[in-house]
Amino acid sequence: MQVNGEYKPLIVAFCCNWCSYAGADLAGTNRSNYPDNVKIIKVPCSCRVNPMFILRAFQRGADGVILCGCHPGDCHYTSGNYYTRRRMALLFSMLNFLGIEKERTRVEWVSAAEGAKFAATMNEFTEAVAKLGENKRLEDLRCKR
Amino acid sequence: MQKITSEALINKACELLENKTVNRVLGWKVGEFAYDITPALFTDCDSLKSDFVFGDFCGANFSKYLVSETRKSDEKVLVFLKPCDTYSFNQLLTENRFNRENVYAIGIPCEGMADISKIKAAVGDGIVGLSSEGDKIIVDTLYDGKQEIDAKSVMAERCAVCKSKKCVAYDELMGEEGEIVDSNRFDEVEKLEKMTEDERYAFWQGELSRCIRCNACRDICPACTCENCVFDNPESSVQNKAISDSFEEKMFHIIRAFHVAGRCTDCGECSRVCPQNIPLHLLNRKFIKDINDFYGEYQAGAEVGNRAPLVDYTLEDLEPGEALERGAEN
Amino acid sequence: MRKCSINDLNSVFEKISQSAVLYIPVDGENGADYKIWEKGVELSNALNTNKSPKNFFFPQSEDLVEFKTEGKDIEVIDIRDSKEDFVVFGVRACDVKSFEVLDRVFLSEPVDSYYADRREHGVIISMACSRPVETCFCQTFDIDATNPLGDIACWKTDDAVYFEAKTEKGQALMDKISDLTSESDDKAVEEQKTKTTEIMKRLPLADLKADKFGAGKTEEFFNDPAWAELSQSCLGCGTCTFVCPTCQCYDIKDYNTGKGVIRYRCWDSCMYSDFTRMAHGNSRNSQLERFRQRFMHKLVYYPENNEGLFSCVGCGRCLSKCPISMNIVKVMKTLGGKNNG
Amino acid sequence: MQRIGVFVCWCGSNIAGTVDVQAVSEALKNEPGVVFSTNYQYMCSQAGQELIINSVKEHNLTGIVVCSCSPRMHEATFRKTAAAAGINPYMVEIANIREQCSWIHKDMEIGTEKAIILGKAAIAKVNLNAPLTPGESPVTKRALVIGGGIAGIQTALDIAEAGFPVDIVETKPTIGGKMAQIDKTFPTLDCAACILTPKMVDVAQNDKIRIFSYSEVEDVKGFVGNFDVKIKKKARYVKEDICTGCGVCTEKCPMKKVPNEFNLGMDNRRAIYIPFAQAVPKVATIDPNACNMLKSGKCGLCAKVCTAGAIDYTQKDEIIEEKYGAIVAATGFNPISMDKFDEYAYNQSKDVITSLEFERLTNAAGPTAGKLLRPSDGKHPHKIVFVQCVGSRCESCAEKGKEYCSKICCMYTAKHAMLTRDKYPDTEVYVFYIDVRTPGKAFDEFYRRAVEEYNVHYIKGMVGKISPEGDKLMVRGSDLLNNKQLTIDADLVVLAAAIEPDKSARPLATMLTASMDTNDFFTEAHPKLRPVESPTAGVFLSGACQGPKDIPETVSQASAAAAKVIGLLAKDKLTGNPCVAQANELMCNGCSSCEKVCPYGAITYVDKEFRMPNRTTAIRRVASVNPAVCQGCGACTVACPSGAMDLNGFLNKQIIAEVDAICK
Repeated sequence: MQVNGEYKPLIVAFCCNWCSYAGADLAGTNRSNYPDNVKIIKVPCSCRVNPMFILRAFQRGADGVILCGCHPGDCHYTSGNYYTRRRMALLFSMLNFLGIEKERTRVEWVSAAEGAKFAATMNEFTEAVAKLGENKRLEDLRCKR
Repeated sequence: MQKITSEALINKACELLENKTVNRVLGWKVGEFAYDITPALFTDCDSLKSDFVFGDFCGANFSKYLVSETRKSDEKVLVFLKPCDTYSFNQLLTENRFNRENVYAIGIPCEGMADISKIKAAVGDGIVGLSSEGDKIIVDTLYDGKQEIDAKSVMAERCAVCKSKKCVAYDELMGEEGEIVDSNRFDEVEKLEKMTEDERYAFWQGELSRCIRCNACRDICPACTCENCVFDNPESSVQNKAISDSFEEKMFHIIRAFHVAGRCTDCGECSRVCPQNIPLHLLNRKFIKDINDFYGEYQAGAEVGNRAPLVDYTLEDLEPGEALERGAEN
Repeated sequence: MRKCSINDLNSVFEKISQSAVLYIPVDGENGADYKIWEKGVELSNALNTNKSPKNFFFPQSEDLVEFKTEGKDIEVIDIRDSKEDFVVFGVRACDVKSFEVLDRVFLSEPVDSYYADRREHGVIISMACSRPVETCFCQTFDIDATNPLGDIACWKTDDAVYFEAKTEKGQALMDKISDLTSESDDKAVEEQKTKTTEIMKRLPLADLKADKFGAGKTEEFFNDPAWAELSQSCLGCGTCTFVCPTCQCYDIKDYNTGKGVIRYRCWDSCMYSDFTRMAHGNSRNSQLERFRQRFMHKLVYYPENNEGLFSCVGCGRCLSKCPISMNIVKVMKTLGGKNNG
Repeated sequence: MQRIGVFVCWCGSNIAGTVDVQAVSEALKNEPGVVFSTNYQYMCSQAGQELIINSVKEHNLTGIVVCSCSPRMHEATFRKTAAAAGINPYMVEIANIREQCSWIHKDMEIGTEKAIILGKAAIAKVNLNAPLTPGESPVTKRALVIGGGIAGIQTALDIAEAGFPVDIVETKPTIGGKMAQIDKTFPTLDCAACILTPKMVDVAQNDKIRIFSYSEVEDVKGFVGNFDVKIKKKARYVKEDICTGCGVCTEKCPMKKVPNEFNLGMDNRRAIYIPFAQAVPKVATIDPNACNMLKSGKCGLCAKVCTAGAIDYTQKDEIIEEKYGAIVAATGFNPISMDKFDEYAYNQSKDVITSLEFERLTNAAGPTAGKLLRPSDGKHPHKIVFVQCVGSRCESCAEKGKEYCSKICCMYTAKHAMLTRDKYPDTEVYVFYIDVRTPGKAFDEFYRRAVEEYNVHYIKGMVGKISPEGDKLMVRGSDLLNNKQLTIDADLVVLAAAIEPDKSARPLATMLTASMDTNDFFTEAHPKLRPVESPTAGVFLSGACQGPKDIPETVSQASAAAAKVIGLLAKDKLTGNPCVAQANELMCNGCSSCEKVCPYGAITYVDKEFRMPNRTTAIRRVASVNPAVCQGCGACTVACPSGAMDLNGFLNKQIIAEVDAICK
């Protein structure tokens, strides 16, 4: 996304309420820095994330989308993240098949105790997306004018 | 090319109408030219005899029509299903889309359908007659007279890579029982996988930018049987009617393919009907190939009641990151 | 009548493109479509393009106006992008006729200024047909494929292209290319016309007549039981309407970009289930009604309001594109009896 | 259109230190729907909450956005505040500008800018919020315990103790389960019967408890608080209420050669039998597969000798229907079959026995009246080899064994070894083991006593082969510590067979829509925090059906499950979480995708009649979510292609609005 004529990657992070959102809170409590490019949307479970939300984010100007959920086996709802895992494996593979850079999409399991991991993941992901440059392949020009 | 004749099917349909097993027949109806066959409902033997046809241009898959057709009456409708159609039939049953009791299904063998655009490309414009003789198709043209072409060379892509000659659902089978065949249907997908991201992007940009959003792919698709498609629903936040930005064609086709992932039987109707000749089936096939690679071989519609891969999981499934890495290795 | 050698055609294109954007039919992997001419782009020999040229005047999607909000203020911005001169080359007689059908809708009061803008900025160079195909039936609607209208009509033979200006706009353009063309008699053109007319007689739909249809026929056909059978397998997709050169229905929608709202219009299709949905519900609830509407409009309602002019031009696109091969020819033959509509 | 109030919290300097709160509240003023925006030092304080309440009243607010700390911290607080102000608590959204903004950014400009965006997202969401009301459902104050072993018994007793009626369903003719078959218990070595049978009697005498013995659960419908259960009471051909348990019939029955399952087939019982002396209910049962009268109508002796007239050869299976508020699964375990372990010669030699058989051999009420005698020749064994981990921790033998540790074998083997040495000091005892695992109170001390005081020979290594030679069993194994192979000529070999869930658990889980792991153990709602609850609301887990465990652990879990049940039954009404899924019937096509991904079985299908175009109707199958069962994960919403399934509180359009606001 262009901010004042400069490229500043915009990262949308979908975080499940029970693990990753709490992990993000912990990162805050620990004052672990991660870029302000990352904006978090809370969902009850990673399995609530519809592929349409991800495409929507790209359409509206996001440069990277990351999904965070409980570690497999630790889902608050027992199996939600297993569905997420399948859905996103297939969706991301499809996006890449269409030529969308694979570095723009990611799933990471972050527990409520992994504040440091949350921050590290966001640093790393933002950097990877920054390297790619602006999302041109899933953009909607109407949203950019 | 077809081994089973129109006459055999007409006689069977007449018999079932006369003995009241069924009260109507879903079949192919002759058109103006030899190739413009229309799906139609026949209710009497006379109209069957005059208008029913089965030949190399009868690609239409009737499974989806059963959703609305079985709602109309409690009496049975006769439907002719080619092997690939039977997979759609099973998948629709798995999803409770019609009442099996209201259908009398006859499985028929199929030797592969011809693609009229391939014929036109081969013989030029102005086709005024078409007939089959063994492995040959005789085309009568306005400008170059009668021409003989090899039927195989003009076979529809989906038939050239046919996955199964076996009817997996029927009340009655006509002709010989076929086999599930070894198909190289993923070759095209693999070719794309081997390209770079940039090349793939350019390829799909070229293909999808031709989309005119007529919805024919969706409306013909036997897996797309939503009462109200998200793309038609103003409440869904993603409704769109036309391609106002190139993003929307991607959104539409990605989401559509995702919605049918694990449910698509690879019948190929989407590509057949696309007025812009976009190879939409490659999107579905990519999902099928990934599902096979990631979660084990799965053929939608092979059996009624199978659990589709996207409503299932195992504890050991691969991570999305690994899926992307695998793609990168290609 | 002026002519240029076939070898000079690209020079003519180059000349035209100096003062306007020039679109010509170009072969692609899956048939021909209009593309902007530039050096190296070759004219297609295909009879017709996949998409009809109505796109040039009535694009599938067109931005009308934008609303921007700042705080609680709203600014309205005209964002039309139809100020550029352009030339469309190689339009067939049927498609040229389609502009007349569209003009009667968009240029009658109240004038559609977006359409009018594009019409004003566009020049049509038509191209006579010499190799019609089995799906052609323009003669049903009294269109002469060998003698098309447009701003300039042209005929292409094996070795030359003949031009004839039909309007002032056309003449103006002809003047621009006058140094690349020379005055010629019409012998070759007349020869081609005769030959093509002979071929037309051999087309499978050569005898199709529309006489039974037209103004005042609503009652005769509206309740015909055949509609049920004809519409039975219609999928309700928009293919026929979107490839049709004369279909002119559109929807107006707002798109919120987050920074403002773009109001745009886009093609709509009377075949779609939500086409006539209004606050009270839907006045056409079944595919039968929707299907009937489309063909009644082409064959009865439109002629009724436009001095008998049918809003079908017989281009045949729907015949080859309909997923279930249902089309206006089958409708005419069923309702009106074999061959005689 | 909403009337939204925005309340930006300073959190002292926690937020205000890195975020210009004034600028934030100013910037959010012009967002759609916002009619009021302010900031305050501590929004969660009494004064802050009053500020919110007063603003709601003053500006007729319909929605509230609080830009503050994490919703995990104070969402509940501000929802209460909203309720106090007279608006629906679910009209509140929190923008997390502390944990996810001020605390991670150091630059004021950056922090402020991000806080504004987060605020806009929350506003975008509230604009689409709708008041939500939690559903209520009544609670049937009766519990069902499935399984009458020590787990089921303890759970039932605890529930009854709290005053709630409870029914136990047990497939066997008596309750008691595995513990009734055990001789002594570790690490205290008190006799199992002595501590179990009083509890069984308590169950029998408790008027809050009904026992359906020789019965099975046939069908379960309904949901938490409201289960409808069908119980099949199998015909036992003895009138339960009349039989006095005197036992005369069991002595007179001429069918003497029926293998006695209570003693694991090591002796025989009659066709009419009482499993053991302390059985509860103490009622005879006729085995229809063995009884001549039932098979051929010839005999009838038991009826003749029964002075009470309790025998009824015409008895039929009976279906009992009952309503329950809670269901506890306590289906227990069984040792795995040794049939496939040819290397241990279990099927070749009678003197290779399982540990449970060993329990019966040493039990006073067992086939040998408590004397340790070899099953083959009744001689006293002088050399006994115990083999541990038979089928446990067996990654390579998944087709016959289990990958997991059966947990209890180390301790009971130490017990067996010690008791043998204690009673028969002339008997040499060897134990082959992979590891000795004794993490329990007084467990390791117990094991060390076996080694140190009783001189049990522990050999680290596995047994490769056991072959009967003459009247000896040649046990070939490896001694890893001394790095050698050895052969022991044993008189008796005892196999510590792995344990597995009872076979009845899988069909039961299906009925309960409770999930299971790949080993058919019930899955807990959360492995750490909700270990006695199944993910299906109202279904609880007690004992080894959830995973291998010993008696003290089983009893603790049983009581824990009871506590959960009591907590549930103590409520008159259940108030649900209103953020649950909801199906739009008009759009649903009944494809079942949502039902398949629902971990709670909250989705069912109903046939509904719909108006179709032109005055016709059609019956369609559509999804229906039970709000009392749905937990609101949202898995169904993505499985649904048409968007017919949506999640209250996290609607598709709400999340999309948040995305849009963030990506502006």
